[in-house]
Amino acid sequence: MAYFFETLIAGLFAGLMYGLVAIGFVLIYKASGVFNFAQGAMVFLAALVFVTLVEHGIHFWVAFAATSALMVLTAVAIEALVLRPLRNRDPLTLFMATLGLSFVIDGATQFFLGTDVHMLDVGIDDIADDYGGLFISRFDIIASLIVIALVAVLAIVFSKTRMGVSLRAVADDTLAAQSIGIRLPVIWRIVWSVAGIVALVAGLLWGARQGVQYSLSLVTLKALPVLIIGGFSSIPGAITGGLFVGAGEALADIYLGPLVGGSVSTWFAYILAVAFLLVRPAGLFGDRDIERV
Amino acid sequence: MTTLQDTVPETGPTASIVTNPAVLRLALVLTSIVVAFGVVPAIATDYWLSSIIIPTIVMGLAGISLNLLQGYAGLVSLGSAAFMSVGVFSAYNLILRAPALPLPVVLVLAGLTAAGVGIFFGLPALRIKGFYLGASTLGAQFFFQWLFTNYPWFSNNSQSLTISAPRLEFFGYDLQSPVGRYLLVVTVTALLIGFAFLVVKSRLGREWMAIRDMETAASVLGVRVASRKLQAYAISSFFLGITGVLWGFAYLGTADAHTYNLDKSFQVLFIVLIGGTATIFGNFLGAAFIVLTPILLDHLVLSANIAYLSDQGAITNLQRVIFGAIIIFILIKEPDGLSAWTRRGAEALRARLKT
Amino acid sequence: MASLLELSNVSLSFRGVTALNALSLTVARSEICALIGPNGAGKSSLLNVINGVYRADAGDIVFDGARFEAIRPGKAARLGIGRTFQHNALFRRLTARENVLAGLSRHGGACFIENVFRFGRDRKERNDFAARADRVIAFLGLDTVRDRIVSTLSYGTQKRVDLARALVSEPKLLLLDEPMAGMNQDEKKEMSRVIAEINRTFGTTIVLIEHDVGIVLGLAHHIVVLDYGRKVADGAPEAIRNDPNVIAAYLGTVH
Amino acid sequence: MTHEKAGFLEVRNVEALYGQAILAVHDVSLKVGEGNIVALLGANGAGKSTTLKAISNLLGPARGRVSKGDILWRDEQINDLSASKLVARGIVQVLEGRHVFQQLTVEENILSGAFVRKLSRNALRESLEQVYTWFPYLKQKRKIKAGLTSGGEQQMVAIGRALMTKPRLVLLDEPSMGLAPIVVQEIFEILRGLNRGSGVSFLLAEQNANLALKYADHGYILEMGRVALSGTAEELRARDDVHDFYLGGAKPSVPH
Amino acid sequence: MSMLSKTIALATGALIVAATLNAPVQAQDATGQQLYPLFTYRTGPYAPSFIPFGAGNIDYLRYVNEVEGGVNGVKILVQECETAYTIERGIECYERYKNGFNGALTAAVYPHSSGLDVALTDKARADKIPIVSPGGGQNIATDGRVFPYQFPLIFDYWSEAQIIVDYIAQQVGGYEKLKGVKIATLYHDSGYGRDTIEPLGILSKKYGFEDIQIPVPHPGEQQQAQWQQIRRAGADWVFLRGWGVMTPVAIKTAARVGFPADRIIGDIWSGSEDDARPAGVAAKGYLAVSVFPPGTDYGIIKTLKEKIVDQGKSDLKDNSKFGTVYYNYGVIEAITFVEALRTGQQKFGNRPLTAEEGQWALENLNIDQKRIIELGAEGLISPLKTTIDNHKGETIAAKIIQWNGESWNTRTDWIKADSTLFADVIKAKAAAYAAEKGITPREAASN
Repeated sequence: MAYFFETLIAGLFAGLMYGLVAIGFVLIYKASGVFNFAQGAMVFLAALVFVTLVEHGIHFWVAFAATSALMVLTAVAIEALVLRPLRNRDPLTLFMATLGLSFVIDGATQFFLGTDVHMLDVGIDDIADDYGGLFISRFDIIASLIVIALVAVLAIVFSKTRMGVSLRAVADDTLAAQSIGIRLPVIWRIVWSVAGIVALVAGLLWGARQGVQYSLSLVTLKALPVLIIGGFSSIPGAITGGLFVGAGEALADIYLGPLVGGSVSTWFAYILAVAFLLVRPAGLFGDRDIERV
Repeated sequence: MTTLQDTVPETGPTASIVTNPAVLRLALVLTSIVVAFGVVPAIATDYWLSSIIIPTIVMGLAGISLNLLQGYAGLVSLGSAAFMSVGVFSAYNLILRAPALPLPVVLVLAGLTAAGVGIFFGLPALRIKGFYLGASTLGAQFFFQWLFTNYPWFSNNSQSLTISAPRLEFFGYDLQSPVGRYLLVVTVTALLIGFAFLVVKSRLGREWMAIRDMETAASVLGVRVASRKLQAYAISSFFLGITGVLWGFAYLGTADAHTYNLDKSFQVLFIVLIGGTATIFGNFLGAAFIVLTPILLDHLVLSANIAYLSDQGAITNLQRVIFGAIIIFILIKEPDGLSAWTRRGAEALRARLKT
Repeated sequence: MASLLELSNVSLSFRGVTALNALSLTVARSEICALIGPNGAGKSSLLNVINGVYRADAGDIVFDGARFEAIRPGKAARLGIGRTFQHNALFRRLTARENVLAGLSRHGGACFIENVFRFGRDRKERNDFAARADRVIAFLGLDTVRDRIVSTLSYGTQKRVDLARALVSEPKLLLLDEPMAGMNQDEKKEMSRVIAEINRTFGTTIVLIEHDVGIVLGLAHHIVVLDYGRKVADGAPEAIRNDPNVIAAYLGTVH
Repeated sequence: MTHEKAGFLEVRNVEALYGQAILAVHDVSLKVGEGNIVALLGANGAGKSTTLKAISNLLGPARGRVSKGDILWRDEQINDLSASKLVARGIVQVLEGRHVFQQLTVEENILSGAFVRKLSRNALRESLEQVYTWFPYLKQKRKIKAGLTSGGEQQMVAIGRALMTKPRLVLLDEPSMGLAPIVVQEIFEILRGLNRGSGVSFLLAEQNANLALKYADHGYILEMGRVALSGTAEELRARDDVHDFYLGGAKPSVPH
Repeated sequence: MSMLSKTIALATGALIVAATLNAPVQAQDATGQQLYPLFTYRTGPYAPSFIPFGAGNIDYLRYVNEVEGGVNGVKILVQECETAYTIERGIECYERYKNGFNGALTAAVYPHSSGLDVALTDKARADKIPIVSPGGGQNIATDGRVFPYQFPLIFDYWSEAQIIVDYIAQQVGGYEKLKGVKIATLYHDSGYGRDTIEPLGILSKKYGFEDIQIPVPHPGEQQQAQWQQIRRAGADWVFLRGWGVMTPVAIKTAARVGFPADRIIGDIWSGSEDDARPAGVAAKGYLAVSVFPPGTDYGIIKTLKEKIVDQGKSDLKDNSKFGTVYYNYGVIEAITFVEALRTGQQKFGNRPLTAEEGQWALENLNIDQKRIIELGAEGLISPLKTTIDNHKGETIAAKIIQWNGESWNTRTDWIKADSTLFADVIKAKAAAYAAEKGITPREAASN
C-alpha cells in the first residue's frame, strides 16, 4: 500500500508540474482562443536564456528579470506579427500558426544559444526525505509550493485587478469586451507576457530536473490531455487536470503497464482525455455553448 | 412566375468554366497521364525520382487523404501518420504471412485495415467537435507508435523494430528500381485521385460538405450526420493507409513506428493548409512545399558556398526559423492556400483571353 | 385526422432563461399557420423544438399521429418535416443546385459505396434527385443561379435557395423561419405568393414566422401570437387583428 | 429637445459589407444631435445593427467593414478609429442580445466599463455608485454572476456597464428584445432620465416602433439597408406610411 | 491556350527549382579526392551528442588532409548533409551523395542513425554501396554473407549486455555469485531500448541472475514510477539504456529514491558528459559502458590538440568538448574510415576508392594492436578485424567508465565479449532474414 501511495504522490507531484505548464496554455486560450502549440518552445526559450545568463555569472534574480523582460518582448512581437494579422480567423488556422511559431522560436533559440544540454541548479536539493515510510523529494515539495503560490497570485490578479477582470471579460465575450473599449491587442500582449513568465517558471522547475535542452519543448504534448480534462479555460481545471493525468499515468504505468508489456504513459493520458470528453465534452470546468440557429 | 433576381443583379464568380469544361478536363487528364507515365520517368534522374518526386507525390496523396476528412467533411485529425503506420504495418504482415497475395490486393487490404482503425478513432466525432476532436486522433498517434514498438510481432521481431520493405513486384514485374517505384507510386496515386474525385462529386461528398458548412442544417435535412462522419474517417484512413504503404515501401524502403510520428502528422496538416482546403491538386503544391523547402534552403546555402565545414547546425536552425515564418506568412496572406494562386492565375489569364 | 401537428405544454429554457413556457398549439393539415410576436418571443425556439434541434424540457409533440417527447432532427426530417432558417444556414461553399440536392438527403437509400462508385441504387437515385432538384429550381425561378456558389448570391436569392432546399424533399410540414426577412415590399409579396402557391399546389402544411403583420394577415389561415415564451392569442386572422393583447404584445404598449 | 445641434454625430452615405460581397447596408445617412434620443427603426435584417456597429467600429469581428461613406463625430472623421478609441471619445455601444460577461459578477461587469478611463480607486467607486443609483436592483445582485440574472437585469447590467465609460452617445441595439413589456418600459424610463439628467444622447435601434417613437426625438426608418423615411418622432408617429414601411404595406393594416 | 500558358508557367517554375537543386554541381571540380558524405544531425533532440561527434570526425579528417597530406596523397572531401535525425532527410542525403560529388568518389556511407541504416539496407544492396554504422548498426548484419554492404562495426548491444554482466560478475566475485543477483534493465521504450531484452534473457538463464526489464516511454522526462518499481523489486544493479533526456532524469530520480549511482551502469549512449553533467551531484559515481573512452591523454588526441585545435582549425566551437566521449567517438569513426581507405589502397592503388572497392576494404579491415600503436590510439580503440562472415569485428570490447562529478574516469581495461555466445542466434536470424527477402547468402570462402 505504501508503494501505491508513493506512486500516487509522485504522480501527483508530476501532475502539478503538468498543471503548471497547462496554466500557460489556459491563459493564452482565454485571451486569444487558441491552443498555443508554441508554449513548449517558449518554455525552452525561457529556460535556455536563463541558464545561459546564469552560466555567464549573472545573478539568479537578475537573470530571472532579464529573461522575463525577453519573454515580454517576445509576447509583444508575437502579438504584432502573428496574432494581429490573424484576427478573426478560425481556431485551426491559429493553431497552425502557433505550430509555425514554435518552429521559429525553437529554431531561433538554438540558432543563437546552441543545442547543448545545460545543467540548471536552482538551489533546491533533489533529495528524498522519509515521511513515515514515504520518500518524498524536497524539490518536489518546494516546486509544488512554488506552483501553488503562482496559482494563488494568478487567482488574486484575476479577481482583483483591472487587467484580470478585463482578461476574464475578453475570455467570456470578446465582442462585448471590445464594445466597452477593452483593447484586445493590449490584453494579448499582457497575457502572452504572463504566459511567457509562467513558461519561465515551468522551464526552471522542469529544467532543474531534466537539464535544459530541446526536449523541454515537448511538454506541450503533455499539456494537451491535461487541458482536455480540465477544460481549456480554467486555471483550477488545469491544475486538477494535471493532477489527474500525473496520478493516472504513474498508476497506469505501474499497474496497467505490466499487463500489456510496456509503458503506457505515452498514450494513456490521451485515452483518459478522450474518455473524459465523451462523458463531459467541455472538460471538468469548462462551459459549453448552445448552438443558435 | 416572375423571378426575384430580375431586381437583384448577381455578381461574383460562377462555378462553371468559361471554355468547354469537358474538353479542358479531358486535355488536362491526358496531359497529366503523358507527363506522369512518359515524360517524367524518361527524363528524371534517380536522385530526382527517389528523393524529390516520389516523396512529393506520396505526401500529396497524404494531403488528399486528410483533405477529404478536413477540407470536405470539416473534421479534424492530428493523427494522420498513425493511420499511415497502420497501413504499412498491415501491408508488411500481409505480405509476410500471406505471400501469395498480389500487391494491389495487399494495398487495398492495408487501406481497409486503416479504415477500420479510422472508424474507431473517429467515434468521438459523434460527440465532440472541433479542436477537441484532435485529441482523439492525437491519442491514435501515440497509441500506434506505442503498439508497434511494444509488440515486436508487428515487425516480425526485427532487431530495431524496423520493418524493411518487401520486394515490390506486380505480376512478376520488378518495381525495385527508382523508376519502378515511381511508376507504382504514380499509378496508385492516379487511381486514388480518381477515387477521390468520385467521392467528392458523389452524394457522399456533397453531404460531407453540407455537414462541414452547417451541421445543424444538414441534420435537419435528414443527412445521416453520424454515419457520414464515420465514413469520412473510414475513407480518409483508407487513403492514409495506402499512403503509408507507399511511404514506407516505395519511398523509404523501411518503416518503423517512429517514421510515422507526430511531426509527420503535422506535415500532412501543413500540406492541407498550405495547399488549400477542399482541393485535390492543391495538396501536391503543399507537398512540394514541404518536401522541397528544406532541400532548397539547404542547396541555396550550399551554392552560396558558406556551408563548407561551417556550422550546418546554425544553418538548419535558421531553416527551421524560415520554414516556420513561411508557414505563418502563408496563413496570413493566403487563407485559401497556394492553390488560390493557381486558381487566381488561371482566372486572370482566362479573363485576359476573353477580352 | 384534422391536425398534423400538436404540441402540448412544451417548455424550454436556456441557462435559466425561459424561451418557451408551457406552450400548446395545434396545426391543421394543409393550413398555413403563422407565428408572430416580438423578437425574442420564442418563435424560433418553437420551430427548433418541433424539428428536434432543441430538446424541450417538458411537454410532448404529436406529429402525424405519432407522439414524441423529443425527436432528433434527422428523424424529424425523415418523418417529413422540412425547415428553413432565420439566419443564413445554407451550405455556403456549395452551389445552389448542390444545396437543393442536399435537401433530398432523407430520400437517399443507397449506401456510400454505391454513391461513390455510382452503381446499384445510386444510379436511379441520382437521376431521380436531379429531376426533383431541377423541378424545384425551376419552380422557384432559380435556374439562372443554379451553378453559382451560394455565398456569392444576394440575400433574397439565398432565402429562396433555402426554401428550395427545404421544399425539394416534399415535406408534409414545412417550417419557415422568417422567409421574408430583409426583403422589400415587392419581394415580400412575391415570396408570400410563392408560399401560398406551395401550399396550394402540394398541399404542404406550413408553419412560418414573419414580422410583417400585414403580409401575415393576408397569407395565413391561422395565426398564433407568442410573447415572452407564452401564447398570447391563437386564431383566424380576422380574430387576431382585433385582439388587444396582440396589439400590445406585438407593437409594444401604446399610450 | 428636438432642436438639433450640428456636428455631433453624422453618418454620411455609409455602405457596409460582410465578407467580400454581402451588402448589409447600402446607403445610410443620419444625424444625431447632442442631447437627442434618435430611433433607428426597421424590420429584422433592415441594417439597423450593422449601422450601429459601423459607427462603433465593431464590424471587424464579424468580418465586416465600412466600404464607403463617412462617419463624423464632432466634425472629425472617425471611420478608422478603433472601438477603444471611440469609447474614450464618448461613443459606446450596447450590443443586441445584451452580451453581458456571464462568468463575471454583476459588479465586475459594471466595473469593467470604466477600465478605459483609468480612474483612481475612489473615482471608480463613485462611478459605480452612480450606476447603482440609476439601477438600484443591480446593487442587490452585485455579487451574483451576471449569467444567472434575468434578461431585464442583464440588459440593465449592459447599459450600466456602458454608462461607466462616461459616454456622450450610447448606441443601443434592441434594448427591448425578449423582455417583458413592463421591464422594457422601466428601462426606457431610465434612459429618458439619463438623457434629461446628464445630457447623454442615444441612438437606439428598435423594432418596437411605438415604444421607440414615444421616447425618441427623431426617427429614421431603414429598409433594405437604406433610409426609407426620417423625421421627428411626432411626424413619424402621425404618418400612416410609417406603418407601411415598418409593419409592411399590406392592405389590412393593424388598427390603432 | 490557358492550359498552355499554365503549363509554361509551371515548367518555368520547375526549371528554376531544378536549376537551384543542381547548382552546387557547378562548384569546383573535386576529381581525385575521396568523398566523405558527413550525415549530420546538428538540430533536433539529439543534436547535443552530434556536435562534438561531428567535430571529432572532421578534426581527424582535417588532420589527415592537412598534416599527413591525405591518405597516401588522396585528399578527403567532407561534404555535410543535415538529416536532423530523420530518415527522410537521410535518404535525400544518401541519394545526393551516393554517386560522389563533383568528381570525388564515394567509398562508403556512414548514416549516423540506426533507423537510416535499416532504411538504406535494400537501397545500398541495389546500389552496391557499403553502409557503415560503428556502434549503432544492425546486429544481424554481422553476417556479411547475407549483408554484404552493411558494416555494424565495433559494437552491438548484445555484446554490451555480456560486458555488463561480466562487469557485475567481477564486482560480486565471479559468475557463480551472480545467482540471485537482481539486475534491472531500465530501457528507452524503442527498438534500440528493447534490443537487450533477448540477450539478457539468455544470460540470466545461463548465470542465474534475476532479470528485471522496465521500460521508460519516450522521451523519458518522468521516471518516478519506474524507479520506485526498481527500489521495490530490490534491484542490486541497474543497466540504464537511456537516450537523450532519459539518462540525466534517470540518474536524478535514482538519487531521489535512494538508489546509489555507483550501482547504475549506463549504456554507451548514456555515457557521455551531456548525460551525466545535467544530473549534477546525483551523478557522482555513476558508471557507464564505453567503447569510445573519453580523455585527452591518448596519442592521437594529443596530436589533434596540437595540430588542429590549438591552430584554431577545429570544428569545435566549445573547446571544453575536446576529448569528451562523443568527440573521441568521432575520431574513432574517422579512423575506421581512413584505415579502410588505406586497406583498399593497398589492393587497388593509391587513388580514391569506388564503392565496390570500399566494400572490399571494409570487409578486409585489420586494425591490429601494432597499427593501433602506430596510430597513437592505444587504449582508445581495441583491435578491429572484419571478415566476410563477421562485419562487426572479431573482438568486441568495451571499458567501464565512472563519472566523478566533473569528468569521466576509466575504471576498467577492455572487457571482451564472448563472441561465440550469441553467434548461432545471430546467424539464425540472418538466415531467416535471407529467407524472408529471398537472398542467397554469399559463400564465406569467396575471397
